[in-house]
Amino acid sequence: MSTNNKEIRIGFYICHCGTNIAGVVDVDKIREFIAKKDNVVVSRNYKYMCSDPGQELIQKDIQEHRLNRIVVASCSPLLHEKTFRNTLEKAGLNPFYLQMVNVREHVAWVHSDNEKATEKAKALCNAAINRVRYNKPLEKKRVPFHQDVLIIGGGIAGIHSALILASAGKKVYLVEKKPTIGGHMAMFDKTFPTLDCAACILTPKMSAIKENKNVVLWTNSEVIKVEGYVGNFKVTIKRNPRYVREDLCIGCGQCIESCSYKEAKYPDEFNLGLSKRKPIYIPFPQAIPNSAIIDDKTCIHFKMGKCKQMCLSACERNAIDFNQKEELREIQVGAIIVATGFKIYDPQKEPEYGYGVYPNVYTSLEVERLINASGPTAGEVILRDGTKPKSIGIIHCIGSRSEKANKWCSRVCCMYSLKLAYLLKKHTHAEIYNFYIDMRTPGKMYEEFYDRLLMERVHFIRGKVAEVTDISLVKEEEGKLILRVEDTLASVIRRIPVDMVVLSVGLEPSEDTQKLAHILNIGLSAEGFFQERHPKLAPVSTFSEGIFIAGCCQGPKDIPDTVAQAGASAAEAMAMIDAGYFEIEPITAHVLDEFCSGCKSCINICPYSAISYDESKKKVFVNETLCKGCGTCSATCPSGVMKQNLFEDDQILNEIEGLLVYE
Amino acid sequence: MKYFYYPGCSLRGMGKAYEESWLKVCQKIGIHLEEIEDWNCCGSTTYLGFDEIKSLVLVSRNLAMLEKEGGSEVITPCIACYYLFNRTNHNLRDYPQLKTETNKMLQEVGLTYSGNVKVRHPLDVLVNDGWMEKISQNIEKRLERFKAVCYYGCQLLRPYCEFDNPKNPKNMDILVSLTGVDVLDYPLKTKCCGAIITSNIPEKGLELVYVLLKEARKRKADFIVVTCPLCQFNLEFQQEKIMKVYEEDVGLPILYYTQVLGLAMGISLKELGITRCLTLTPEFERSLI
Amino acid sequence: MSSKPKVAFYWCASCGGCEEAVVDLAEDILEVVKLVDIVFWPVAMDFKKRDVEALPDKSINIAFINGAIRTSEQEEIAYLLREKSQLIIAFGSCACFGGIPALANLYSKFEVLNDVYIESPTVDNAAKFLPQTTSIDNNGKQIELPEFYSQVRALDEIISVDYYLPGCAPTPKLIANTINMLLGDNLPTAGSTLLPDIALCEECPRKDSKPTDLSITEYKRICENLVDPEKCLLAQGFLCMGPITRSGCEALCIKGNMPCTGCLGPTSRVVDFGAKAVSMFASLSSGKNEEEIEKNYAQVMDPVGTFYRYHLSKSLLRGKLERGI
Amino acid sequence: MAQELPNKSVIYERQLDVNFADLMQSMPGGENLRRCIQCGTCSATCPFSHVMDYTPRKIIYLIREGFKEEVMSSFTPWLCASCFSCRVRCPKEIKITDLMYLIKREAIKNNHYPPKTPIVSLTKESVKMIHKNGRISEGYLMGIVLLKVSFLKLLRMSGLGLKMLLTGRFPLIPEKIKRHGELKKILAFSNKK
Amino acid sequence: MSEQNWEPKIIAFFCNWCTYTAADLAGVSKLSYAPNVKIIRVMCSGRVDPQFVLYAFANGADGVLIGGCHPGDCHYSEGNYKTLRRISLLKKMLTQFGIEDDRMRLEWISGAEGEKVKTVINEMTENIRKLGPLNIPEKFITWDRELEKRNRGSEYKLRV
Repeated sequence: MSTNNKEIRIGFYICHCGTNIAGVVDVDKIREFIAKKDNVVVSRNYKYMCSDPGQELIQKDIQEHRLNRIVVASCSPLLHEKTFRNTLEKAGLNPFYLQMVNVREHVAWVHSDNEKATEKAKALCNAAINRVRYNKPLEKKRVPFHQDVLIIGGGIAGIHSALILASAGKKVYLVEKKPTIGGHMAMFDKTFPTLDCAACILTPKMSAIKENKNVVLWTNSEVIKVEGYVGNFKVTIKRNPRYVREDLCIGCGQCIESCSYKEAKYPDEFNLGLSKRKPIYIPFPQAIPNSAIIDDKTCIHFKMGKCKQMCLSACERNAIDFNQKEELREIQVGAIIVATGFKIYDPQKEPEYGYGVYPNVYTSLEVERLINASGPTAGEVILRDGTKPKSIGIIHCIGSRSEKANKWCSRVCCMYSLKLAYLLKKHTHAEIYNFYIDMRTPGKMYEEFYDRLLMERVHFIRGKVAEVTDISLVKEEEGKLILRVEDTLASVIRRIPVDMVVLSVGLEPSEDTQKLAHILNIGLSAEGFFQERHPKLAPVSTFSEGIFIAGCCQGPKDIPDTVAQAGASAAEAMAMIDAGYFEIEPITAHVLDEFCSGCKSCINICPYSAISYDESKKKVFVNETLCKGCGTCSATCPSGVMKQNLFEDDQILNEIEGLLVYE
Repeated sequence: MKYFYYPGCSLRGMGKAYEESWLKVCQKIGIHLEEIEDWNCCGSTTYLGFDEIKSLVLVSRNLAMLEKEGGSEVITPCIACYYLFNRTNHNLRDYPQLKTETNKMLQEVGLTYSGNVKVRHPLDVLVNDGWMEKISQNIEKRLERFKAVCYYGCQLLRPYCEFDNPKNPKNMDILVSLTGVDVLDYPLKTKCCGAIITSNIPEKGLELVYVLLKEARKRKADFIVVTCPLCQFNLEFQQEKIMKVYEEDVGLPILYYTQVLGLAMGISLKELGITRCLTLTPEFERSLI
Repeated sequence: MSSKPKVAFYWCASCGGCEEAVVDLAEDILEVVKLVDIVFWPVAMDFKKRDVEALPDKSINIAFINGAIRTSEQEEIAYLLREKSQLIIAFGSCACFGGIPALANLYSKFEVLNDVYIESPTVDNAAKFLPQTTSIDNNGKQIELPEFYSQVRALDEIISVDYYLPGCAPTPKLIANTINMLLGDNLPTAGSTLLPDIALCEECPRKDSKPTDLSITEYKRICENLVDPEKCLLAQGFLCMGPITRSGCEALCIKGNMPCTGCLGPTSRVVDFGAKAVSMFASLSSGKNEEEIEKNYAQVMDPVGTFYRYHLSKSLLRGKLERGI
Repeated sequence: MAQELPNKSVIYERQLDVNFADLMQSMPGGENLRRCIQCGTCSATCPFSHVMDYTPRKIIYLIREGFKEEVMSSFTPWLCASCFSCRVRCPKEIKITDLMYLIKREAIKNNHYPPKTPIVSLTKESVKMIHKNGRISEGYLMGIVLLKVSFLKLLRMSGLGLKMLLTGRFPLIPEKIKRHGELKKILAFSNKK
Repeated sequence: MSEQNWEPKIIAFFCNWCTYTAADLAGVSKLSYAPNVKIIRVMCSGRVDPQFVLYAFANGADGVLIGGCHPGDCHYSEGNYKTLRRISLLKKMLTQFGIEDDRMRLEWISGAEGEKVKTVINEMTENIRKLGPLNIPEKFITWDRELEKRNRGSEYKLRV
């Protein structure tokens, strides 16, 4: 078979990747083994092939030894194929004469038996040498990069990303599942360690979203389908009906007042059920969009079909529209930022802590609302029976650091528990007990905040409470919630009666994470958060090019880190967009015209209708701009005339042979 | 319906009444029990403090004999036996080395054990094998005048319990309710009574029993229903002392759930072993008839 | 000695149809005979092996060998002809790919012999004799007989072949063309198949009736269904091998309202005829889930027989893997 | 009651047994021992932790650091009621109850346990009885144990014994299995090893 | 090759978007699995030509694993359906050749399912180990020994 007449001169390089590869795979052995292969002119191993000196090594060899094929055995081609293609290009060689061998992700990192790993690496390298002989020079293809960006999730991360992109003049679609943006941060009272008010710093940014002409805000909406690839995503978004026209509603609240329900009856989501709302409501005063919404599950009109519809007549602007239906919108974007946040651990999974049993056991998020001046009690910390707590126990690590719940440390609980301790103390002057396992305060001014709390005469008891109970053993415990705990520093068992228990619940992936991962085809790490491309060097990228992640959907983190990631995502998306085009792999199919019999078998196979039949020539042809390079036609073509670049039959067949037959 | 049955030592000793009432109930509703022939003691948790392998062997001998008879399930009413049997299965499964060694020993007398016999408790069988209807059909006098709390104890629920929610078990409540008894909410139902300690070093464990009794009294229970012979004994035998130490009347009769079922089925107190109860006051006895 | 090119014909494991095809040249054969000197043609003329052995090496210009190699005798003659000939032509599908005889590679040698000599209903062999490699002739002398091999092999598995002319049998027109070509001055590249390297659809008279959105919901068998004489057979659901098979036969079978069975073999770019056939037919299936797909394939009773009718010797797997001796 | 670490002197490394934790970890049930994060959930949930000299959490810590002497002479394992509360609550899935059995086994094997512990006697006597009869008769067992621990106590408890006897819950003839030679043979085999 | 030292040789074709990514994820997550599967990257499982499968078997593979996106999730709409269709028919044919069903496996593994890569690879390795070696190249040599007896060994080699 023809391999471009010219003599084939292969250079082989195996990377140590520090000890990542070399610690498992015997790189010297592989280098020696490959050196003996036909056409191999140079065979080397090197500490870091992707480093500048590593790449320069290849370039120098190409020039000195007139190499015309390069095989690099290192990490996944999905990570560094581009890097090494550039290396070839810089040395004047067509970049597609490169073949990579994935000896890190597919060998060193997954096998512990060094001998077997080396043997596997040998086979993989041999296959690449076999294959690269059949590689052909190809032209890179550029496709224009769509300039718009989709941001999924309207919490602080999504808001921040959106504003950065919008200020750079990019059109941003901000899609939020809930009726308002703001996310968890909007529910908080103060933020640690500075204790500035969450609303004061968040609401201006929320309004900015509304004001910004470059931001298209779709609340009450969900992404349901994503097609295409980087630069050219086609996204389908489902907009659930609000039954109130956002463009007309000014949030005056007349409709709410006139609702057939005289009293608010349904648990208010924003206040976590600590207060009630009507079927028509505005989530909270600063909600964006500041528009009412009708909950069709509780509204009489939707439930029974008959209602006087007082709201309809109360609205002077005729904003209420009971006929709204869910709509599907299709948009084109170049990049996607996922900022879907987190959900809190459900403490009912551990009935020992009495959440849902004893009314005075609260989650930390509920306490945020209780303390909040615009919360259900207008900032007054009172228990469900209206009394003020005189003693409060804050139990850390609920749902965190446990094989039974979530294995990870949720990173923010220590700090927010300190914050809540401080605020509760200020609000109630109660005796406050913090029960912690380890106090984790890494962060600027965080340790200092802990120090401040120690001086506030808050109790810090090192030990995890095992149980919250109302069964008293001594008189002073009667009517209280008793916390039994080992004070591990004093090595004694203590029973501490309190009026109120705060469970510092951990953070976990939000409900739809898995579904969304599926839709976007991005990975999840073991704990169920979105997987970043690299934990250190690519913390906001994913393995799907053009899709970025920011905030707690990547893992628990506090507001400063979330905002930093949001900014990073926006910048990385912008860098891609501003390049204006995106280079795609020239992996398209083409027909060996002369030999096509016009059997038409391939036409219906193509998912992109890129293949058509030329009636005059009675043969098929491929429209390469439509072709996305799946190669299905090539596998189908019964007479082998449909070729997929970079994945030609002889390339793959030789790779197969190389994996099985060596030495 | 036939089940293999392992009574265990306690049901022949201080838990005699448990076996008596259990057998009566089975007879009444048509459960046929086949006792494992020449069964030996499971060793209970005490033996675990002596030798791991031998404790596995003790249990395995019984189950190997059962397997030889073609059985694949066994009912163990005593909760200590229930735990030990389950533990044996788990350890044989989790540690292949232990399984090999255990079987080596059993082979001395021509036995082998697979580790797969399913261990059942009456609370599992009665509720999950469809016997509740049979029970209801056999109720002759409903015990509506009584209030009671159900107390499950430890080893039935921890660490192995596959048939009920170990943090909030329901099966005994359900069964006792069938008799018309008003089963009260009892948050202490999974707590430890400290039996093994209390019965040996009484001064250490009084408090546990006191709290259990006090809470039941507070809730106006007429008696406590239990499932463990050791709990039954412990809760009974400490009462006198507790009332002295705490100067508080917290005395309550302690009955097995099988006794309650039997009572409602019209079986006599004597047949159900209720007369063996240490806390059986004449008034209570009268109220039962 | 005549200066005319010397030509040999030999017949290995085949039905004899290829020999018929030569004879089928009819009057044209006389033209051929005029041009060449036939030195070996056991089926038609009385030559002995020793006559060939007596010839100097490479003295035969062209040897046409048809049939696959199944016995040691065929192997021996193939070697002999290779020594004595300048060009060897694998003539017909059996010589090229193993042909129909190669389907026996799904069975062991014993199964084949047992079936032919013992089990077959028309056989009277009470003593259950099977062919032997030695025997005693009428004079009491021990003679050696050819060995029946465990495999059916294509000719090029035994000797190197210069040109291939597949076909079951090659059409008279193809034979005539080939002979003319070989007698001419411009010989094609060594090792090539003397047929266009393009699939049969190219010359199929029904090509235009094939839709571009072909999707098959049911594969039909020709013996059970009526055939539309105008429409593309594949579009009707028949397993027509035309798209996989070389052209050159002028679609004779299709003109006779029969689907192509693939006797001319694959084009040069295909490694394994049957695998490619599977790939194409499966790609055209309309099934969306496993159940539908299985239903789709219900009528494909004998995939190997269907997709490798002529090619089993040259398939990547060569035959059934476990079949004893 | 609580026996504290000797806090009058510095503990030198040579006083500790560096292999103790490995030994415990190598036995079935001890696997997760080193994963302990010292949260104290076990002690907080343990019904007897308040009367133990070392809480379960501390026992795990002492094992990990090689305080073998302190562990072996601690009352803690002998006060464990096998209620498994700790076992099901431990966030790191340490089988704490099994760990207590491990310690008890070590103690009985090496005759190394705190003095006058009734449960030690109970264990020893019950094992003896099982080996002899194949079954346990609780009445006898308790009698023997009490006799060993304190004759006075036995006298005090005799009222109870009588009651149990009267209600037929302490049978007069100890139960015995039929083929107890078989059991002996099996158990003897393990001793050979 | 001695039976004792024999290790299953499995060739895998993983689609670039889902399964290959998942295998990378398994690597990044440092999941440990059997070293017997060697992965070839294709853009879509639809590229897998039955010829590749037979070629792998013919060259000594004991098993072939094909990994694609879940139905409905294919990066290329429905390349994976085509794979399913091909593999079903191919399996039917392989049975006739005497190749067991378990030697060819088609799995849907999304980019998020690193753990599944591990399970599937380990399972497949164990299944093949149970089936034993297929070892076609050696079979071919055995078959051709009848020719070698006459010292006229053919130079039969696989064509590419």
